[in-house]
Amino acid sequence: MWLMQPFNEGATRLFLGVLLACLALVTVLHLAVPAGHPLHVSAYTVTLLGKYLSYALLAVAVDLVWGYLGILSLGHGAFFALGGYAMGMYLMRQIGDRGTYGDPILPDFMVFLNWDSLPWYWLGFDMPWFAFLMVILVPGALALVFGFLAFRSRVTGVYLSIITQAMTFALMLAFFRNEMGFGGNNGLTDFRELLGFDLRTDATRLGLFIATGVALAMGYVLCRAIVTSKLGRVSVACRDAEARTRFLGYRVERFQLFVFVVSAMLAGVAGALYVPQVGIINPSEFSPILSIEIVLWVALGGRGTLYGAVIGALLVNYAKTVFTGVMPDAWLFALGGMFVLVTVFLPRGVAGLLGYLQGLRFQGQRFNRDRNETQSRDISKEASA
Amino acid sequence: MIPSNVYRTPRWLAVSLLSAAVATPVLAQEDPIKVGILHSLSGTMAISETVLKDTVEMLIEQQNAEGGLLGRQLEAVVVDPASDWPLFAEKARELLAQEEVDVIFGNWTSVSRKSVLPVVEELNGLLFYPVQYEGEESSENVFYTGAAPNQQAIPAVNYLMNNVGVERWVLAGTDYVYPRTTNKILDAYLKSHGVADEDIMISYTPFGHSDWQNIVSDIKEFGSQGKKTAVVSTINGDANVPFYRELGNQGINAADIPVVAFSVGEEELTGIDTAPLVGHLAAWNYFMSVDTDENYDFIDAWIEYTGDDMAVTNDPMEAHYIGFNMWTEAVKKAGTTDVDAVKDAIIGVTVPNLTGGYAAMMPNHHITKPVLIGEIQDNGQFSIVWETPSTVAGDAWSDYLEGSRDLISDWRKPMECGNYNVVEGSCGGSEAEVE
Amino acid sequence: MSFLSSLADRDHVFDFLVPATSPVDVRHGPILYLEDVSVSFDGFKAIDDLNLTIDDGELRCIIGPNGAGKTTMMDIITGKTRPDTGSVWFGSRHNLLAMNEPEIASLGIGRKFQKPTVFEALSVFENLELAMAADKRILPTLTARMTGEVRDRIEEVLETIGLEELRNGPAGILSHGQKQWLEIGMLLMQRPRLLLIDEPVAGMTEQEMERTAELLTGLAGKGKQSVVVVEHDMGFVRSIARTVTVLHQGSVLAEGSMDQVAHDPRVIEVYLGADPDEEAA
Amino acid sequence: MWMIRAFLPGVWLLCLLLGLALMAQAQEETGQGQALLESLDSPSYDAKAEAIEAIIVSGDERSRRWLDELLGGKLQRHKDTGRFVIVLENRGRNWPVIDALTLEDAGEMSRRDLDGIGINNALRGQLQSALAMLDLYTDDVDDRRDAARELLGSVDAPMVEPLGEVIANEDDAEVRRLLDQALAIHRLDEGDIDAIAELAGSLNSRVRAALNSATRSDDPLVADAASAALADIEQKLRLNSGLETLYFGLSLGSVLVLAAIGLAITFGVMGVINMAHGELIMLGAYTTWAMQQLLPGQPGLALVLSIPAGFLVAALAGIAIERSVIQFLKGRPLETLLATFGVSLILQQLVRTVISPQNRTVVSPDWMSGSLMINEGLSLTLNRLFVLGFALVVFACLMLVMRRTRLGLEVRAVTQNRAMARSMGIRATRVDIMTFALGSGVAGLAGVALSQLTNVGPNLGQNYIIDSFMVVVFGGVGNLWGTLVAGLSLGVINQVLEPWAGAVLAKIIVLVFIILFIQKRPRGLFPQKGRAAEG
Repeated sequence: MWLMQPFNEGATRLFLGVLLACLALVTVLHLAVPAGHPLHVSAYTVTLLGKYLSYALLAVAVDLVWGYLGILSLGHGAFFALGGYAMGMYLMRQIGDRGTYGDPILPDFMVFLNWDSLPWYWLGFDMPWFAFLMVILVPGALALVFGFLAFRSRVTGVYLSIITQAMTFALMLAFFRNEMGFGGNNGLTDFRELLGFDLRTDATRLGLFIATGVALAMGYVLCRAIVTSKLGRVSVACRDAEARTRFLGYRVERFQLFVFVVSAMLAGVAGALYVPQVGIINPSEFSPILSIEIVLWVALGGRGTLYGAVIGALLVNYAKTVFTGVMPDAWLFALGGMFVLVTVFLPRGVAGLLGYLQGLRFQGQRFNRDRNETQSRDISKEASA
Repeated sequence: MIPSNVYRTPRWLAVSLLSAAVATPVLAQEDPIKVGILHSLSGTMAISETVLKDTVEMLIEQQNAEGGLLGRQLEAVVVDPASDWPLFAEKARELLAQEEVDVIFGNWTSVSRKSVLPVVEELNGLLFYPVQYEGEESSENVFYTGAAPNQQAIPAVNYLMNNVGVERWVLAGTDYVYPRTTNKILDAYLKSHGVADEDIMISYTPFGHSDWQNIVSDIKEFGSQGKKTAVVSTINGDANVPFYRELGNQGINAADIPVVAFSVGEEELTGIDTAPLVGHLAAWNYFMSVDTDENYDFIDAWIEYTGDDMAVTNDPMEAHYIGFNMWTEAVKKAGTTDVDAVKDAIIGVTVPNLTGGYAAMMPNHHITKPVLIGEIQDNGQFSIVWETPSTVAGDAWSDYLEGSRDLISDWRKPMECGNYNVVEGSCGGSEAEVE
Repeated sequence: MSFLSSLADRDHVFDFLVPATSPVDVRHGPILYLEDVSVSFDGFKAIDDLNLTIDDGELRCIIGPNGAGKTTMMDIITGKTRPDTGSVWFGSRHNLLAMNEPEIASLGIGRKFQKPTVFEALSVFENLELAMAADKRILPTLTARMTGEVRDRIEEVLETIGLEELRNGPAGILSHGQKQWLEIGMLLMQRPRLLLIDEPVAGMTEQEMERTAELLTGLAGKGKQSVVVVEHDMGFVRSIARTVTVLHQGSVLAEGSMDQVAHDPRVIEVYLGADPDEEAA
Repeated sequence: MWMIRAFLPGVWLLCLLLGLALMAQAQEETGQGQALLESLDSPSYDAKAEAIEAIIVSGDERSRRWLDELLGGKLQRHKDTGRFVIVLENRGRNWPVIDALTLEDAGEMSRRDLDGIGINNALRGQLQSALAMLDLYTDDVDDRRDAARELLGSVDAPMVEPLGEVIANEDDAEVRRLLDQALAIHRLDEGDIDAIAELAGSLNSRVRAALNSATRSDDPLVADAASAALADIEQKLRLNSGLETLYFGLSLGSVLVLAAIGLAITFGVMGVINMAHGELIMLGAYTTWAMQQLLPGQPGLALVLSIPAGFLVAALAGIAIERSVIQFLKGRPLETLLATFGVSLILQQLVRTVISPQNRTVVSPDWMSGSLMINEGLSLTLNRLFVLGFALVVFACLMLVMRRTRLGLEVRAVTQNRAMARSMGIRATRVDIMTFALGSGVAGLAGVALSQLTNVGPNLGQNYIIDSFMVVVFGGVGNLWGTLVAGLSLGVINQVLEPWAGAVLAKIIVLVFIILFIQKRPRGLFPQKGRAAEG
């Protein structure tokens, strides 16, 4: 069975091992070690880690399309946010009559914007199974439509990146509008419970953290299974020599679409796990800047390796947390500097570095080469365009 | 960084004496009292929020110069939520759970407050929120030192109606919750005062909107119907510069169609060429041009602190000034920084504001404020043309809105409810279960 | 073409992608048939009223000065470029102008590019694997397994193109000539009925050239592949060609055996009156 | 132009004219001035109004100055000494002042010792119409016209007669026409139906205001006549509003073009995706600000100078970026995108820390503020008009550079075939630097222009970067004409949509339109054709 494929790889087993070990470790340190003890992991840290993990999953999704399909999506934040909104809508419905205005059905923001009834697209979100389904379907559907249009007319390279950016930008503006019925700028917040668990208890936080970890593991395995399958090799083929692949009889646009949709769904799941942990979802999640940042995590971690994406997401976000605390006035310098230095001096990202250190050169070299390959193609496209 | 200087003048002492029982200057051996500052230092909101961070730091410095609080020194814990709303929640958690601060001064936008709210309530922290906002909220753990709609919007409209004789109204705002709610309240209020539907024009624009040509020309058209017209602007910070420029260039001036703004203060005006704006209005609870000694002292302190002779002060800064003093008062009163004790102690606390009056903390966690109407001058200051005879107490729940008309908020025992429904006689919604 | 109809059309093909082994009807002679084909880029007529017929199992060489339209012709046959006028038939059943690249490819028309393009990131083995005739829809591809039979086939081809020992190295590190072979090997994996080969020996050493010559001549034959070679190198052409077609300004100038062609005055004139060999060299 | 709603008491007006007559032989008495000003300094605005009248009738030759200063809020009083002074500069803590009576330098006074004599909009109106009346007697025709225009709609009974005289002695037809209209409006308010005939057809907004209020008159005849006249006017206005929308669109478009054109060079021609482009624009804007700081009081000169300066600063910054980052990422456009994004973060925070997180004030020179009146109903805002022109000029220059100069030739050579160009002795690296500098410099110019329209702050760049990319891609990468057409057309589309879709929706629609358009034409409006374009 192709899904089992990855478990035969040492690298994947190692990755999963480390991940699960960390999950277990954190759990233990949080529960067993008494508060105040230097080794104790506070609920705050757990939630923080949970957030990082959801970002990591998002990064994996991006790496799948960028690293293996050569499609630089600057709009993946949109899928992430849509998944988040789907989850947020469910959580809003769970508040029930405990809202400020005590309206059993309508969320607070609707009450004071005089909505008399729930708009149709809010229906069903009180049922968890439906909401969770939407978490996957909504981003998937958007990716399907968008991707279908884009790939069938062979929009490639920079053009694709720019219109993905346009997509997420348009969505951001749309969700900012209060008429849309998604709470406008304030977004959705003040969540109470998820599947009956009170979101404000540490137990739930730990649960969410673990759930996110597991989701990341599964997402990773899924992506790994895809890239190690023949389909993965076809993707790489599309990335490196699209025309050639066509002449071999593959319908390139279909493969691109398939991988793109899968990736979008993963992003959606990441968003859904992100929202209950940070406690708010708001249109700024759609901001193109965020989407660019995601790509940067991947670049920094090392494109086209999946685990690199995870490393990148964790590194950058940890750095962000630290810097914003330690050097509030200057952290942007650090972050920006980091991006510049890595892209210039560490073209293969941290993963490349690791690969090099561990002497796993093959992966690295092959990757480095086809990177230049793709790039030279990109450039030729622009030049010709 | 800003030159930190220990500074004190007799006048200043007087003020602090008003508020403080003689502060006994004890060397602080105990670990300091931690004051969290949660204002964006980067990103879009840095424009407005950085000065507030500096203000609190200055106040802390002054407090320490007077021997600190309860004989302990105050220590500022600054974090940067970077204008990123989820980050606000995270940073609030960091401040409360990791740094274990005793109080937080912070937030500007409503969304950031909404994002922080659950955290503060869960971890039972103290948050002083210094910006005018849409109301419709009252949390056990939040103290709203900015203006509620009835402390800014309504009086301003009254002034225009009665003193200027305005009959047609343009309600222009950025599309987010504060303008929406405010405009809803005003719409209801105006209609209740016999303004016809066709005499009210409402328009919303996205954040940072920079192309105002169409809207301004609409306003111009709307104003040429032979009735005195005014614009009530809830346009958010960044979009104001291009808006006013367009007004000026399309020849709309104050004598003609006055614009009264609720979010344009001295700080925002530093970014605008005010010459064409002379005479346009703003409604606040404080203006830098207020002619009182307390204010001049505060300004001088600020100028010395920032080392910038041109530094300006504004309403949210005063709000922090009031909030900070209220908190120190409450702490002294309670003899501890324990949150619950302070929460009880602070209700009823009265401290001088900068406009020559006093601000009292109401049971609904809002404060009493005077309402001032100022006209913009060519030097980026406001000349005060009208003010409420007495201070106005902030309303958490507007009397002009469906659903909130019947709600009141009172955090004193035994009620301890943020949204008590006087009709049903029950405490509905969130705060009910928060113990 | 409107969005909806294209959608419909796509679905139609998606349901049953024409399998690679679809019978090509060659009972009535030719396997490839171009009639009155013309195409122009921005007014420049790249192909001008071209007529060409390739018989089943034939090995045809096509020569012509630069800009004669050789590559464009290939583009048209493989569906990369749509002609302005004319018709292109594969066997007597398949109208190529109605199909796109993948469909044409899966009909059994393989193409080798002028500049060797292999998947440099993938190993030689993987390159061949992808090229192999198989169900190339998404899910089958996703769940495809490496069967012994497949492996044998690949090994066989590896041997034919003499890259056995490099099988696991990334294609990127191959020499120019080796890439050329690998690409031909990929064509073989497709089990095509018709091979279009663009300048197979460009940049090859003498020995490499000979091997390639053997390879190609070995390929063509009744019931096996038909091969169309576009080449500049007259020496090479002479060594393999049975019939030669000379393209000039987008249409056939002359056709016949190498010698006939080489002594055709018009051809000589086109090649500036020079002996074609020198011209090419 | 000033619109007045102040209704001047007739008594006062008669006195005013009397005063004007007397002014010549008015006697200077020291006490009098002080007394007049004393009366001004009273809490009640009515008292102030009277005081103003008093000042005018006093015929004191300082009265004009006093009124002006009062209007500007510069007439103040010392708290302790009670001395009246005129503030020359009212920023900072200590203000330079002159004595209001002697008009002699009185050194500096602390802000906190001074008491301003506040005025409100009503008083402001009164002052302005008073000054307007005075202006009717000046020699400068334009001043008289403005004055006359101000009086539209603010004429009341006692003014009629004197205005009649003014008209009689007025030799400028325009002034006469305006004053006639002013009187007509007055008569209309009185309910005189014939006045409508005189006003009919005028596009002036105040005339329309008058007619509008006339439609609410209780005399049905007047009401009907007024609405008829209005309908006729509306007809005329329709064309105007059409032109206006077009102008709005073009001016928005010109902004887009300016912002994008630099990108069209770095991105389009060189294939370098520079996410810091927005920040280069920002630098240009800040240069303008800095210039105005260097040349206080001469905003116009500063603005003109900052055109070359802005170009230079941005170009240098561009070179720095190219040398420090981009050159290492040659042929890796997507990496460049990421690295330059980092650069943009750094530049933003740099401005925040070095200058200030607050927006900076950039003053518009007089010749750029206000609007150009095409007809009474249609006037084009000057600043945008200038920006529109500026955009076209910049574009033209760029075309020249690319088409006619050696640099342009080399750039095209290098971008089409680097190796070949090299072998022909073109120093590719140098060309890269030059091109990037050019593109960045143009971004700087955009900044200079934008400083006249919007905020000059750390976020300036971010607001334009995405739009810029849209424009370039929509126009077709590597094609300057494409950028121009794309920018202008997007601007117009946006402005046409805005009235019925609203600002937000309009923008969304435009974005979706671009996305769909790219599907149809993956290489933009003006793609490059032929085999070269095949990926």
